[in-house]
This record gives sequence, C-alpha cells and structure tokens, in this order.
Amino acid sequence: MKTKAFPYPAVKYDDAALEKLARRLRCDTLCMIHQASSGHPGGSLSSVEILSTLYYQYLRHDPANPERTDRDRFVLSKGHACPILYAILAEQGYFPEEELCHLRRVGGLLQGHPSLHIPGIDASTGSLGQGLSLANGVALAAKLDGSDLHTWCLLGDGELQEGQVWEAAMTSAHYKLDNVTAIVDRNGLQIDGKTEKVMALEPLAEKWLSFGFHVIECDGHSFSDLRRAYDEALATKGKPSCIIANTHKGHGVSFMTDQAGWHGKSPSVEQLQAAVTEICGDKKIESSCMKTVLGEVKGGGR
Amino acid sequence: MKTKAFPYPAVKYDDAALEKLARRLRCDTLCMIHQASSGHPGGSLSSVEILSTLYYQYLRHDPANPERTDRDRFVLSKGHACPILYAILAEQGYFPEEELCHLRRVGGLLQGHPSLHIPGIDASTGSLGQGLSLANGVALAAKLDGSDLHTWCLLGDGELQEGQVWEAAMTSAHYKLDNVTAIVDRNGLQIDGKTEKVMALEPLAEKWLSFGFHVIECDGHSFSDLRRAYDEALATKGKPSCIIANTHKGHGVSFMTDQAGWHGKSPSVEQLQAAVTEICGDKKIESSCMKTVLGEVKGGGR
Amino acid sequence: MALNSTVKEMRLLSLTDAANRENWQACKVTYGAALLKLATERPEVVALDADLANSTQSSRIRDAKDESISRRFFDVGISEQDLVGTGAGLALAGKIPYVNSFGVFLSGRAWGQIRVSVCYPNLPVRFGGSYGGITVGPDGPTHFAISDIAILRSLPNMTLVSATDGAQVPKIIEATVDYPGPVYIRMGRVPLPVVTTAETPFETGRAYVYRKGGGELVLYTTGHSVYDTLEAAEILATEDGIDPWVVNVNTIKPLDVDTIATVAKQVKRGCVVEEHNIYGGLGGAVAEALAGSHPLPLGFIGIEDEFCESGEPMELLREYKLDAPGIVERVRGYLSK
Amino acid sequence: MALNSTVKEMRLLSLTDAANRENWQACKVTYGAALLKLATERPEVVALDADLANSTQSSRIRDAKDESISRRFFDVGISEQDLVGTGAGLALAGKIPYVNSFGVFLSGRAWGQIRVSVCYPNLPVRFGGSYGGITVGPDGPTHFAISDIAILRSLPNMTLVSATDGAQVPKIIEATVDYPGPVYIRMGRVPLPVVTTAETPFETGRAYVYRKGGGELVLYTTGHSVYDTLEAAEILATEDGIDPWVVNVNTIKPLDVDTIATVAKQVKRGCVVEEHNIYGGLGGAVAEALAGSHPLPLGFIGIEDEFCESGEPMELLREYKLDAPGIVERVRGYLSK
Ligand SMILES: Cc1ncc(C[n+]2csc(CCOP(=O)(O)OP(=O)(O)O)c2C)c(N)n1
Ligand SMILES: Cc1ncc(C[n+]2csc(CCOP(=O)(O)OP(=O)(O)O)c2C)c(N)n1
Ligand SMILES: [Mg+2]
Ligand SMILES: [Mg+2]
Repeated sequence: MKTKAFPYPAVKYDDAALEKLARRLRCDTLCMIHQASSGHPGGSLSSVEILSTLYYQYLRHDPANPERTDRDRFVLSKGHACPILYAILAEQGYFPEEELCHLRRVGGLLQGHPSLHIPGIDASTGSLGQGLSLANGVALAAKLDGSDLHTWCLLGDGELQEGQVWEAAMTSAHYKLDNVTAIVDRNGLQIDGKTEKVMALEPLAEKWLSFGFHVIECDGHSFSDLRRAYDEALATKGKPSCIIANTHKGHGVSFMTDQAGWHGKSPSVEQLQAAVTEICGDKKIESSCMKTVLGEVKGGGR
Repeated sequence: MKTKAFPYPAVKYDDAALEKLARRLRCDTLCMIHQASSGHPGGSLSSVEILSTLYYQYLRHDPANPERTDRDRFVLSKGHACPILYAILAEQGYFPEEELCHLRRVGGLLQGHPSLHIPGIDASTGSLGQGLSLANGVALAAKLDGSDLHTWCLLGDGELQEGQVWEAAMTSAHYKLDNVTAIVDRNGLQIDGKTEKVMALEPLAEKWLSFGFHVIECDGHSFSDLRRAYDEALATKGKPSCIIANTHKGHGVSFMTDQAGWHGKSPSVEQLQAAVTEICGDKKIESSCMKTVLGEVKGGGR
Repeated sequence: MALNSTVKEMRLLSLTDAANRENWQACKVTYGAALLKLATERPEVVALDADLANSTQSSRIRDAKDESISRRFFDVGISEQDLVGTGAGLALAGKIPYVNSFGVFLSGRAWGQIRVSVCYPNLPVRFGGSYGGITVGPDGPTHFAISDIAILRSLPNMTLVSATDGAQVPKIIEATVDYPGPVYIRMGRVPLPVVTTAETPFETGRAYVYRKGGGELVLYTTGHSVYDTLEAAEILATEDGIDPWVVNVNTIKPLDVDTIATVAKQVKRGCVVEEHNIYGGLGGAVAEALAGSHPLPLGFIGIEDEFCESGEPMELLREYKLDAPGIVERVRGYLSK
Repeated sequence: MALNSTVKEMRLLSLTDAANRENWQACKVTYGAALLKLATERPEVVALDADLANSTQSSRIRDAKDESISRRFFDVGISEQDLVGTGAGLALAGKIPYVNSFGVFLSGRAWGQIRVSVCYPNLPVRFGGSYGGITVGPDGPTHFAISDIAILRSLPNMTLVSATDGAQVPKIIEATVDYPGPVYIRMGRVPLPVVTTAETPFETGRAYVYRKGGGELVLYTTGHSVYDTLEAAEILATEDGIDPWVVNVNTIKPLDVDTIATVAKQVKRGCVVEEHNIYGGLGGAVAEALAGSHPLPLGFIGIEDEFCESGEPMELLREYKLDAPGIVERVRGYLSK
C-alpha cells in the first residue's frame, strides 16, 4: 500500500537529539503560553516525551503532504495540551514557527484547542472524552481499506472520567482494533486536584484490561521506556493497546512539577525566565519562538 | 430515624407465595403488552424474579404513602421493562389495577416508560444509561441526612454500553456508596442480538470490580439465590455492590426465551393465550388485568 | 424571485391517492433500501448504528449478502456518543458515514459530539434521524423527538433536511451524498401518507410551494406534517373560503428565505405547522427569517412546550391537534383572534 | 399593559460608572459568594461540579470551613452526564442541587440527561451555567457557549435566566432558589461592566425596559450584552438622533411576551443583541413572540452561525461586533437596509 517513503519517523533522532529537542519544545511551549497570557502548561509539559518520541521516531507522516491518506494519525484527545503539539508541528515544518507567537490570538492560526483546519492536526478536540472514538473510526476505515496505518490517541487521566472514553474502549476491543493505541498521560492530576481525590481512577490498568486492551505501563518521561511501550503496542495483534505513561504534570520545571495550580495558568515574565533557565541549563537553545518572546521580554516588551 | 413500620418487605411472601405471584405478574405483563399492542416483553420477563424478590421481600416502601422520605428507592434504569414494574405496583396498590389495561394509551396513567408522576415510580427513565447516576444522587442525599435508606438500580446488560453508566459507577465507588446496589439483568441480549456479538461486555464482573464495586453473581430466576445476593449486597460496607443476575430474556414463555426478536414485540391473541397457558400450568390465576384482557380476547373483542 | 411552482408543477400525488392507506410508506423502509443502493454504488459509504439497526433499517447494510457491503456496517452498541465519534473518525479517513439512531437519542445524547467532532471540523457525516416527532407513538415522551430541529439548527455547518414522506427519502439521500459537510435527515417512524412522486423536485436548501393560494394565509410546514397541512388547506378552502398557500420547508437549514418571504408577501398572515415544539423549531426559523425580511403575523401550530404522553401515532396526532382536523381547528382559532 | 419602568425607575448604575473598570465584576465571584450564603442559610442546598470548581467557584462550598457546608459539595470528576444525573438524584431526595460547569459542556454534553432526568420529572435542579458566550475568550470555539440558549429553550419545564452582570447574580439565586422546577442561570466568565444596582428589580419571568426611547427602534438584549447595548443606544441617540429603547430580557424562558410586545408597539423596528448564535437564541424567542403578537421588522445581532476563533474576551467582542461600537455599526447597517 505504501508508495512513497515518509520523512518521519527519521533515524537521525537518537536519544541525544531527542533530549535536546525536548528541552527546546518545553521552552517553546512555555513561551507560547506566556505570550498568549493563557493556556495549559502542566498537561503540555507532562506530554513532551510522549509526543516527541511519537512524532520523531514512530508516526509515519509528512509535513510537506499533511493530507497523505496513508499517513498514521494522531488524535490529541486531551486537546488542552495542544501547545506542545503545535510546537512539534511547527518545528517539523507544518506551518511557520512565527505562528507560535500568535497562539490563541484573533487572526492567528493556532486556536486554544486543536482544530482540523490547522496543518498537521488530524482531529478537532478540546471537549474532553471524544478522541478515542475518532481514532477508532479512522482505524475501522483503515481496516476496510487494507491500509496498515496506525492511529494513536493521547488521553488525560482525568479525561478517563468521561463515559465516552469507555464506550470507545469497548468499541476498540470489540472490533479488535490492533491499529489503535491509546496512551494515557498518567500525571495524577486534574484541575480540581489529585485524580484519586477528585474521582479515583485506580486500579486503572485493571479497568483497561477488563475493557479488552493489552495494557503496558511505562515511564512517560523516558524515551527508551516509551519506545519499549510503543514497540510492544505495535507488535500486539488482535487487540488494541493502552499505554499508561506515568508522568509528572509540569515536568521539567521544578516549581510547576506536580502542581494542580499550573494546569491552566500562564507563567509571568519572571516565571518564564526561571523556567527556561532551568530547562536549558548550560545548553544554548534558541528557537525562533523563544527569540521572539524572550527577546520581547528582555527588551522590556509587553 | 425510622418511625413507622413499612408494610413492605412483608413476611407473608415466602417462596411459594412469590412463585405464584411471579406467574401472575408474568401474565399481567403479557396481557398489558398485548392490550397496548406494543411494549417490551423480553426484558420484562427476564426481570420478574429480580423485581418481585425486591419489591415484596426487601424494599422498604409503603403503597399508602408513596412519598415517604425514609423509603428505600428503586430506579428502573432499563425503563423499557416497566410493564413488570407497573404490574407489581398495581398489585401492591399504588394505583388501580384497571390502569394496566391502558398501558401506553392516550389518557392512561402508565406511560411507555417510567415517569415520576406515576405513584410508586421513583425516577423517570427510558433513555438508557441514566439510572445509576440518579440512584447515586439519592444515596448521597441519604448519607447527608444520616438516613439508612437503600437505593437499588436495575440495569440492562446492553445498557452497560452507555458511558454514563461507567461515569456513575466511578461515582458510586468514589463516594463509597454502600447504600447503592446496581443489579444487572444479564440476559445476554440487546435489540440487535447477543450482547457479545453486538458489543461485547465480557469479562463483565472484572469491569465492575475494576470500577470499585463488590461484585456478586447469581441466578436471576432463583428467589433464594437472589436473596443470597441481596443479603450480601446489604451486608457489604464501604463500597457499592453490583449484582450480576444471570437471566434469560423472555423467561417463562418457551417461545420467547432467549429470542432477541421478542425484545419489543407485542404477542398476538394466540401467542398470549399460549403464553398464559404455559405460565399458569394447572394453577388457576386470574388477576383483574388478565380477566379484562383475556375476557375480551375470549369474547372476540378488539 | 418568482414563485417557483404550483401544485401541478410540483407533480404531487392527489390528496385522495395520498390518503389511501395502501400507498402509505414508512421512511425507514425506503431509507434502508436507498442506503443499500448507495452502498452498492459507492464504496466509501459506510453505516453505523447503536443497537437500533432493525428499527432504523441500517440493518439492510449489515444483512447485505455481498460481504463487501456488509463489512461496511458497524454496530457500536447502545452508545450514541461513541456512535457519532466513530462516524466522525470514519469521515476523517475519507468515508461517507451514515450514522443512525432514533432522532431523540442521536441529536440529544450526542449533541456535544455532533458539535465538536462533526460540525466544527465540518465533516461529511450523514445522520439518519429516524423516529422524528410524536408519531413515535406508544414509547412515549422519552422517545419523542420534538426538540431535534431546535438543537441542531443552532449548530454552525449543519444542514438539516426534513423528509416529506417515505417516497422522498431516496431522493434526499441521492441529493445529499456528496454534500460538503454534515447533513441530518429527519424522518418519521410509521407508515404515513405519501404526497411526493418521482417527479416532485428536491434540492437541498430549497423550500417549495406545494399549494398556491389566495391573499389570506400561508401555511409553512415540513416533514410528515406536509400531508395533513395540505389536507387542512383543502378543508379551509372548501369550508371557510380561505385559500391557504402551503409551503413545504423541505430543508430547514440552510433556510430558503427567498421562497418563504416571497410567499409571505402575498398574504396577510401565516401559520407554521410542525411535529415539534413550537419553540425553536421550524416556527423559530420562519419567524426569524420573516422578521428579518417581511414581518408577518404568525400562528404556531406544534407541540405546545410539553412532553406529551404515550399513544398510538394517529391517536397522538389527533390528541395534539396535528392531524388535518386539528390543524383546521387551530388555524380557525388563530384567524379568529 | 403599562410599561413597567424607565431607566430611573430601574435604578441602574450610570454608564460612566459602569464603564469604570474598578466596578467590573465577574459573575463567578458573586455566584460563589451567593452560593455559600445560600448553603449557610438552607441546609437542603448542595453543590456539584465536574472538575471545574475553581472556575465556576462552586469551590466556595467545597472549601467552606464549616464542615456541615463543605460536606454538601460533590465533585464527580470530568463527566457532565453523571453530573446532571447525580444532581437530579439529589433533587429526587429533597435537596436543592446547584449543578455547575462551563455552559457549553453543561448544556451540550448532558442535554439528554437534562431532558429526561431533570426536565421531564420537573425537578428543582439549578444549573450554574458559567462561561456563557464568546467572552470565554482564548480557550476558543470548543469552549464557546453560543448555542446554549437555543438548546435549553426547547426543553419543556425549563426556566432560563440570563444574568445581566455580576451584581445581579445573588439576586437571581435568591429569587429562584424555591422555584418549582429546573432553572438554568447563564453567566459570563470574565469581569465585565456592572449596570444593575441593589435596587434594580429582578423577578423570574420578567423582561425590563432599561432605557425608554422614541418611536424608531427597540433593542432587545440579555446577559452581559445589556451593558454594550445601553452604550450603543447612547451613541445612537447622540450621533444618529435615534433614541432606542433597550429591553433587558432577563429571563429568556418563560418569555415576558407582554413587555416585549408592549415596547414593540411603540417603535418601527427592533434589533436583538446577544452573545449567542443568531439562530434559535434570544433572537428566535423574540421573533416568535412578536410574530405571534405584534410583528415587527427585526435585525439579528449576534454570532452569525459560525464557531468563531480564540482571542481575548474584549478583542472578541470587537471582532464579532458585539461591543458598543460594533453594535452601533450593525444597527446602522440594519437601519440603512
Ligand atoms: C467535556 C469537558 N469538560 C471539561 C473540560 C475542562 N477541562 C479542561 S482540561 C480539564 C482537566 C483535564 O485533566 P486531565 O485529563 O488529567 O489532563 P492533564 O492532567 O493531562 O492536563 C478539564 C476539566 C473540557 N475541556 N471538556
Ligand atoms: C439512550 C437510548 N438508546 C437507545 C434506546 C433504545 N433501546 C431501548 S431498549 C434497548 C436495548 C436494551 O438492551 P438491554 O439493556 O440489554 O435490556 P434488556 O435486554 O434487559 O431488555 C435499546 C437500544 C434507548 N431506550 N435509550
Ligand atoms: Mg491529568
Ligand atoms: Mg439485555
């Protein structure tokens, strides 16, 4: 079925490259959210390794041909984490990096939640709980067409409280959609606090197991452990897989880590600078988004 | 908290009495549905023992005071099975038995699905998946009030495909609602066929377990086994219980048993007569509803 | 704009033929057949259901002998949210999904999914909204779809078509299959009079004058109320000397404001007749359109903001005064005010 | 019916004071405080949320120091269907539940539950519908509640109140706590101008004349569009010599047809101004009411059936021409047609 090779996944991204990239993507994400004065840093930062491993090493896709029908698909069911996804898509060339500076702004390309009209975005999301059904639909179509494309869907852990997720989980299993992988960003937090306190999800692996999934747990901040999980998911036949990726909300920025309060808050100038310093350490990283935003900041702008 | 004794549960209903009653309720149900020319015999017949055990031996309630605030509650989440519930409520005196003959008729009391304005009905249902949330709400209120009332909720197995059920299940468990018992009428059928073929539910016990319920399986047509299950549910503290009652759709009428086609079909005159003969055997049972409907039938009416 | 037609030009069945029960048709029967035909011709057509395949007749795809067709049917069980989402996913992958359930559950149990998963990305999902109105009958209030027009009409990108009768359904299917964006087709449950013929025109987005009248009154209507409204118009013409226009608002969104306003200009007053709540449905759409173009006094003949009760379909039309005699009575009441 | 009031009788804040940012209030702040007060006074009051307690400020109940209050808060997690159902169950057991979430999810992700679990049995559930309209802002289209009026208005038994400003919220809470049946209170998200004072009347089911005008134009409006509409009216009066009436349709359902029609009779034309889709919302309600009583040419000033885009709240009001200058521009456009 495949005719032309895909530029991604790309061999050049080894762990060192990914690691550097992840730092940059974290910075971009925070710069974007600072610039927008709103957005969701916590759940974006917890997904950085999950998404960069996926977008650079696994997902078969082509920024020059965003509509290629034989591409793999990614549905960001936890749509509020779109800053990190937008940062990746911009870095890969789906749209100009400049757009990152206009996140959530009138006239900008990048909406507060993912919209299908944005190049590289495979589904409109933001109303939680809807993504896995969409992924299933794509996967069913792929089976009909004899296509070997794979669909990936990233869900929040709090999001799993939406009943539609379990409706969709039944459907994935019933139709033996081994071309669907659900990834749960298990950061343990939702807006109102700890998931186990707001509305407990444990025993979570048992839930997915009893809904017919092959369940894989992994460290959601370790590239190698994520690869192990992704490989196992791709290798599992006859049933869908669910990867429970254990993460920390706000990972990479000490004062944001595991803090529910950083779910949907934009960092101040000082907080942004502190975060960038912490993320970059002595490594010099400068994306064009960072240049713009941090330049403005330094220049006393805004 | 209890002040006045409840007429139900009533000691006089031993197994022999219940058995006789169940035959009569089955006949009433079929007469009603025949008379209405529409309705749901299959899922009503599968719930006869579940409901008669509950309404005569467990549920604390008072037909003379349908609104007593300290009464137990029953939510028929699988609202389409209301004929059997209406038959019980009429037999217990909530409203005149005569009403059974006007099921689903303009001007009649008894709507096609349960409505709160009908005496004895504790919740409006019929749009599947909504009942357990209602039961939880009542149970939370009872906990606030220090009331020891118990809420029971009967769900269809196909109904468990509604995501709201799993949202509600999480809530029952999270708030440790040991005053809620969910009963699943596990008759294995939904409208489009076998549940396992349409949208598989197994492993069902594991699903409820993983959602934090104490799970009890039982024979849903055995009074004694149902009692064992109900007792165990009432005795379980600190978490909600789910009783998976294994049943047969259309139970009691051989040509309806395990037939998806009898989900929502009204029996013809001949079928009704055959069914009543089979149910009653040599026992002479004549409810006023049966008299009216079968009398009309014999008199060549309608 | 010139008035597009007269009854004759519309090539309708005579009301006598329409009243003949032998000619009555249930939308689901013609829908199922049309769907099967479409699936045979178009490999990208798929069908989904939520445990109501026999009722909606999407079972025609499921039970097709040809496995290349039957494999394009997906039952998701009793889960309307997942139903709509899965359909949207199939559309994302280039399919043309027909998503089926009872109107009340399809529109009302998955509204948030229709909004974000379908309408926002403007995907070509087709909704087979069977069991519209109160002629759903004995299942009662929980099953009546009498707010579906109101809640779908407010969704950007949504196209909302109302099937006049069973005979028109295949025509609607054919006309909308390649429509760019979501389409909801509202259909009745039981066999009902047929007024359209093979020659009666249907175009998405058009309203049609089904009866030319005098200067007094126009009756705007839709779906299976068209027949009863035509009947009522005859009675009013014969018995009251009022000669009403009848406009079939075949597509409720986008609304054919031109036709609606052009007819309004010919008359003193209008009534809107629909098997739907008087709030927010066709009545709302027509009132908005006319207030914006040619304000006309309007009477609203529909369900008067209540849940109603169980009953036989025809009995209910009588009870809620939506059969021809009921419409006549309500129009007279309106005119005498 | 005599016209109930004038601006003075309405005891509104002056527009200069209203424009002063120091006086602006967010509905959620006053809502949270009012809810806490109510819960303190009334033991049967309970509050529920679906993981948005800090945003809706139902957190005031959760975080109450008094445990006899805080125990009456229930978070059900991110599950709007269960949220509504659990609230309904609490009402079945005699409680007065305040059910909270963002308007778009509360009305749209649980519409089928609001219909069958709440409205059909007519239970006294109160919905705190915060984040109404597009002033939700940067979260964007998925989070805009611009169809909530349309989809709730079509539900029998539903009462739909629209908070004019933050100051009015406690008054609404007080007036509706014992209302027999469901009540939905639509509120804005961000701090916005306040026009009502402690003396401004609020009664469920009433619309109020907030500005008496001349014979040309009436502006019907609701919620936080009231301020901008009053501003626009001043501009139109000063610059265009049009002296518009402004009617605050404070309760959208049941509709105060009397007041709406009585004002209509004084003028040649009207416009409806709302932070909502022009289809099915207040515009639809007013168009229906006037078509049924006193047909008036109407212009519809709202969201023009689109999903809109992300932006800062004030920026969006400007972009979609729902701030005072935008309203003026659109009214002028309408009048020049
Ligand atoms: C249907 C719906 N309800 C509520 C919200 C508001 N909301 C946005 S994010 C969020 C919390 C999500 O928590 P989780 O899924 O754990 O995401 P993460 O921790 O990864 O950010 C909520 C309630 C929403 N977007 N959609
Ligand atoms: C939300 C909703 N979707 C669809 C239906 C139509 N419906 C009525 S009964 C039924 C099947 C129920 O199957 P199950 O829950 O197994 O009930 P039982 O077998 O006990 O009759 C369906 C799909 C409904 N009533 N509500
Ligand atoms: Mg989380
Ligand atoms: Mg069953």
